[in-house]
Amino acid sequence: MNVNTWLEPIVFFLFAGVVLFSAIGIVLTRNIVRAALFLLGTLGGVAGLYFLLMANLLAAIQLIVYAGGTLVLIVFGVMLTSKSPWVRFAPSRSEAAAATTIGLVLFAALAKIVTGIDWTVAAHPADQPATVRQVGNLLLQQYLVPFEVASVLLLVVMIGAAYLARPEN
Amino acid sequence: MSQATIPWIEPVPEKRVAMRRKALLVLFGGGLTALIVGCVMLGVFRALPDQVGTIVFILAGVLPILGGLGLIPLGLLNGSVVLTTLGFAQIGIGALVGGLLKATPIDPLVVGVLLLVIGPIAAGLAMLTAAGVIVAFKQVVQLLLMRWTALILFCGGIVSIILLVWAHAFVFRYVAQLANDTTLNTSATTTFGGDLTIAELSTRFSGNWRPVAFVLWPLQFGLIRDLIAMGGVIGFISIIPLYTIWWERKVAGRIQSRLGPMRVGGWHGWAQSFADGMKLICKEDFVPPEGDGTLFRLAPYLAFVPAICAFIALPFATTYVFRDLDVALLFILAMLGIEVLGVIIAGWASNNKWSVYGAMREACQMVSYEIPMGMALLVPVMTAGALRLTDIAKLQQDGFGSWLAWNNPFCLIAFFCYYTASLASCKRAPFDLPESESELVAGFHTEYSGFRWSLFFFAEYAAMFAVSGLAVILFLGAWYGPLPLSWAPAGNDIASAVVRGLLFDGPILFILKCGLLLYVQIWIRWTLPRIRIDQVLYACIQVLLPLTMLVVLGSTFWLLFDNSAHPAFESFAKVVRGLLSLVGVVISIAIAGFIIFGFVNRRRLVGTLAIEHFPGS
Amino acid sequence: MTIEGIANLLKEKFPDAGIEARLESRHPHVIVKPEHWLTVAEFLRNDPQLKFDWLRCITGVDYIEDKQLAAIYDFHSTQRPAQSDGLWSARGELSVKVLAPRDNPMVPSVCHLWGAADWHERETYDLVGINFQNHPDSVDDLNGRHPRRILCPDDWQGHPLQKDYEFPLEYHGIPAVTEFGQTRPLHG
Amino acid sequence: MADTVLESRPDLNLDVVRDEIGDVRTEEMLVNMGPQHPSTHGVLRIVLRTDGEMVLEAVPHIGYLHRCAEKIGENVAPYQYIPYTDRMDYLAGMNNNLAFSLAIEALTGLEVPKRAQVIRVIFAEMNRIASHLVSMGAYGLDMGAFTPFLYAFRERERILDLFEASCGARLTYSYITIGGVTDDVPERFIDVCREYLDYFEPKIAEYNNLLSFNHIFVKRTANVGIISAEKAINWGLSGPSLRGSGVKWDLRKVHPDCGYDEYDFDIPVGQGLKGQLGDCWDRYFVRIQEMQQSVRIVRQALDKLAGTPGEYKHKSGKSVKLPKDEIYYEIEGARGQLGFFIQGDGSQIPYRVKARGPSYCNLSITNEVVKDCLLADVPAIIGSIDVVMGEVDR
Amino acid sequence: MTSIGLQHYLLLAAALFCLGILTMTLKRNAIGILIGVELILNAANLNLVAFTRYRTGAIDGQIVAVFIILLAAAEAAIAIAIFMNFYNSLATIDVDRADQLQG
Repeated sequence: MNVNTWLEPIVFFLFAGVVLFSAIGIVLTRNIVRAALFLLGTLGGVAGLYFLLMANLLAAIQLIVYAGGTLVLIVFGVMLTSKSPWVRFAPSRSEAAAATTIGLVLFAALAKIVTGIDWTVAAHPADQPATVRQVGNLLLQQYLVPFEVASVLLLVVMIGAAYLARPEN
Repeated sequence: MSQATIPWIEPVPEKRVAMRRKALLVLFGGGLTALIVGCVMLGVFRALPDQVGTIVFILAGVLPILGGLGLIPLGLLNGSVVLTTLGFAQIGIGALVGGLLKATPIDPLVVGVLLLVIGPIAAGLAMLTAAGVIVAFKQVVQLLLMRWTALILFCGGIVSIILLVWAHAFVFRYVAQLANDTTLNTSATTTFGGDLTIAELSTRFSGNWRPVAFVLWPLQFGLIRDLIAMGGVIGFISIIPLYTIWWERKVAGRIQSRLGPMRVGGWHGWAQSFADGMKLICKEDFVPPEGDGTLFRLAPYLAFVPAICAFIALPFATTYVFRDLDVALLFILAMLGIEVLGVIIAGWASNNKWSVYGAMREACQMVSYEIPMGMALLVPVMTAGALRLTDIAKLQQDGFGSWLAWNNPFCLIAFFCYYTASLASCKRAPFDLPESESELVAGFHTEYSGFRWSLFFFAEYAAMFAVSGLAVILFLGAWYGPLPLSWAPAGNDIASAVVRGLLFDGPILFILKCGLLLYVQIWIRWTLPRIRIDQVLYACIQVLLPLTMLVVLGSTFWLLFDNSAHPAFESFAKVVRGLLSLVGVVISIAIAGFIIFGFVNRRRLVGTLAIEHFPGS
Repeated sequence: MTIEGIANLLKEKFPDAGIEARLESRHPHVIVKPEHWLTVAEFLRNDPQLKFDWLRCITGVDYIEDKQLAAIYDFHSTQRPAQSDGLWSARGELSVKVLAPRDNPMVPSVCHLWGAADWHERETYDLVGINFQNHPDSVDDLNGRHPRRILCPDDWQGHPLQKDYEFPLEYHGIPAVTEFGQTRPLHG
Repeated sequence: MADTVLESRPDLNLDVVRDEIGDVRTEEMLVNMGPQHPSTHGVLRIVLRTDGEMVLEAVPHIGYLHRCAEKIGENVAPYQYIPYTDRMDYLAGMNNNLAFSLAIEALTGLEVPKRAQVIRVIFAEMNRIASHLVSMGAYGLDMGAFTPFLYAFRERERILDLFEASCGARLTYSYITIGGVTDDVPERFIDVCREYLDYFEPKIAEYNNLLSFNHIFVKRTANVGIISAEKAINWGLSGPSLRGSGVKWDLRKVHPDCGYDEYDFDIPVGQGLKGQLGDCWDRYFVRIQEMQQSVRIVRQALDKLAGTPGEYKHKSGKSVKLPKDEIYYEIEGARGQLGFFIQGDGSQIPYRVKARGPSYCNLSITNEVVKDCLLADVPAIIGSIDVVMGEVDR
Repeated sequence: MTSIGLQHYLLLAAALFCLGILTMTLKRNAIGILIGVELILNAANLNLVAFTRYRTGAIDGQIVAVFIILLAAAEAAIAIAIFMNFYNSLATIDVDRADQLQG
């Protein structure tokens, strides 16, 4: 039982706590700029979990693309479209209650399913992080077609977004 | 000589004397008692080695609980919150230590020595030195202001840092080697999973060296070693901004034919940054009323923490790296990417028209310059074939010619593209739009003052160092000297280690090269005017991006052909590599000559008339 | 073109306008009545022979003895270089004095002819009080339509450089202190 | 603001709301630049109506430095008024004094001794160099280049030393008075001045490499704030701002006084080297070339000074009587044509004194030039016109 | 200390998923909905990576996760572009306001 057997649970619960706290923060907060910041907390927490799950490359990609790119995009969107920073979009009482009950019911159902099935877990989970070379080879051999399609899709999205957002003067 | 003033000295003289006397009383009293307790315990442990367990249990477990029980009513009586919390804390510690001793097979000697001998002695010494400084306050200041203090502090600091780093590496290696040395490894394992108990460790040391075992024992845990290493890294990172700010002001002064800071702290104002730091800490903590308070306070940390995290994956030498990640390069780029958020939130939360302008411009610039920076970094990664920075550095071992910058022409162009893009992504030199005083008063950090403002500065200078560190590792032969490593003396005695460390391969070379690139950034900042925002974006989208794409394309073709399958192209590539390294040599000699020429006739260049005044004026 | 030539040219061009010329003074000038000033100005600007294109300065002077406010215009007429050393030469200098009665000083504005006139007219109105009609940057308030003030605050009363100007001892609650409480400088 | 409108009146259909809020997409902003703004030279306030980065309209507000110089002129004898002329264009005090003294001498017909005229030319041209140095340094500062500012002030320091040695002051000299100069030049003045000129001449080439031909500086100033020759004359521009638009007009050549015709120097004019004729870069570069010409003039004047002994001041300068006449006299100041209108009424005190500051007219063109340019270009344009507020507000 | 099994990750992902749905339903601000979508995608990614580690040796799950991140970026770009148009024409991005069908 070497040192990181007792260290891993602590770190896992730490990151899970960060993720859940920021997710609940997003739900509760009214100010949209704060919601965007809580999203940063979730993305960071999930990236930490990827490191724990031996997926280093994915964690780095998540940080660059998601936290560095998409989140900046969302914050830009927030700033350009909200006239005053204190935009209050308070949902009415009844809607909130209904939504939370549905959420809890859904969570209970999922939890039951997850704990019910005994996943045939591999003998010993992988303890070496997937190296960049492995991911690279796989990406360009088995997954070559989706790789090319994804690049085409990105091109289309870029042109579409530019066209949609241009001012009409 | 300059008067050393400490800003927060209590103005009223009588109060100051009283405060000083009270502080002296507390420090001397506490120091002496702690020292006595430590020595008595040491004597007791040596006198009755067998009852050690009970003594430790009583002293470390029961005594604090009794003390706590005594303190709580006292605190409640005269309503002092500190005393009550102290009381509860003591009870807590007592219960914890008692429980630990009882439940787990912890070696009582370990707890006893750590808690009751080493702890008090260390605390006593600390308090006594503090008291000494207060008593001899005047002499300390005089000492600081002597002519040679700066030099001694400077050289002493560097030598001690090198020794410290080397010693900690040696000790860590020794303990790690001990940990998996089977002869010592008996079945008894301590609670925290460490497989070496003090007893086994102490067999290694004879007689009176046994306390060393106690010190080494905690080092066997990876977590403790990481914490110490992280302390070292953060220490180094906090030195960089202080030093670079001072250096920038001196270089700017020299460029503008003036002297720069000369007065604070004696020789060439070396303590100017410390003084600024103290001043900033004492500044009023202003938060704009309508702005979003929490976001306003959070923004500097959003900018500062990523800049520090980038240093986790940045190696200073093959062994001196905190975490040698497989995706080190991507991780550093990610951290520099997140800094943008801190800036945007700062601009948004200070609720002022100008800072929103600055934040928007800043965000566009940093986000758009990340793409060419990433593309330019692709080229050396492709030639080296790995993302792990230490592997890339290994490729550049054999001398000046092997540096990646001269590997192929595309690498050279990529180096310059990367350097310009990195200038923009750290908001430096011609791209420092946000702080362009002429239009926006101070960009996104207009409303910030005091410590928060200096956090932004720390982030900027740390990012500057990280970015130039990347440039050095990927293009300029990381921590290897211009001479190939094969010529280095191989022995591991002190002399050859020092020679190898200085000339061939070691963190000092890396820091020197980073210093050179930092100098270039500073040099550019103080000579070039600022670019307009539309020119900045034009330069990025229509010039730098297509250029970097072409360079990546070119280098892929170059790599495709530059292998044994095409001997003709390979020989041509060798020739090109030779030529490029020749270009590199010429450039460096030119720079060296330029510097020497500038230094030799530094008076003539400026013109003698500038020095002596015209009589009567 | 010498100053007499210009004066005679103006006299025959505008016989009924009663243009007088003061040639003997060190600052030879032509005196024009406010009613004809607009037509004379256009003539001075556009006539191929004169072409005074550079309005150097408009000075306002308060002749209190003969109850008149004068606006003195100084012109240059620049001549393109004759290809020799590229130096522009001055074809002629002229100054015109427009005298307006003190009680209702109305002078037509020439901003549409010379851009420079804009700020000069505003300053002359502000300090001396000559009201330039239909000035592009004019404003309506209790003393009628007049060019906006340029140096003094917009709600300032009176025109400082007039000889009978009383220095206000209080402005928006700010007390003014003058020597021996005098509100007008003792002359000479 | 938009949402509260919607909240409060849910029944409204959206088209009505849209017009009420106006063009939502790009809300125009009234941006206030100055009066305490780092890039407006002195106390100038400009209200800019901007749409995003584009400037739609600029309204300069002046009068913050108004010190009633003209009202005082009507109560003070001419030789007492000299110190007030210093404070008008505080960067070129000597030229102001020269303009006022020449106007009074033209009005009263006073004869100025030859030596005084040569000394006046030397000090006027040296002050022009100092003023152009400050404008070059400040313009570099506007563009973000910090270093030329300090080089300029290092060179200017030497000129101020020379002025201090001869008249005791560094900024407000009151050295040139009616009838000549207040005091003769100190004995070693001529060779120290020559030594300075030999030291200063190569420095101008250094500034060109550092700032004028710097690619970024050219990119920021070429083709920005273009003023055509006709427009410049129409708006009454003068000095380097006019010559930058290609009009080769300088009062020292057109209407030479106090001996300017005896020196040979030429008039630098904007040629549109880096961009269109009449852009900010041309106006800036004309000033740099003018410094070289001024050095030539001072060198010739120094040689002439060595050879002209005699009085440095007309005896009855103080008690001169103003005839019952008026005069409008202009000379070529550092920033343009600086003119004085003086109306005498027979007594010693003038009836009316009016100063025509060149910056006053040069500044009036800002609204014309700044229309639909970028926010970052506004300081570039104002810097190239080189405005001193003391002269604008008087 | 119990060692971390697959269940822990799946439970966390489920919780994240439900919170994502909650944000989408509760937020009236269009960008709030977009943030909800991001949460759901993160939950899915987490499941994928957890399975790669605990069950199979192959790392296909991580490749799919990369693709999901890529698509999320593209989707966010398009969404923001649409909101810009939405904002420019209707002066607000309150989703309930967009109740007419024409132009």
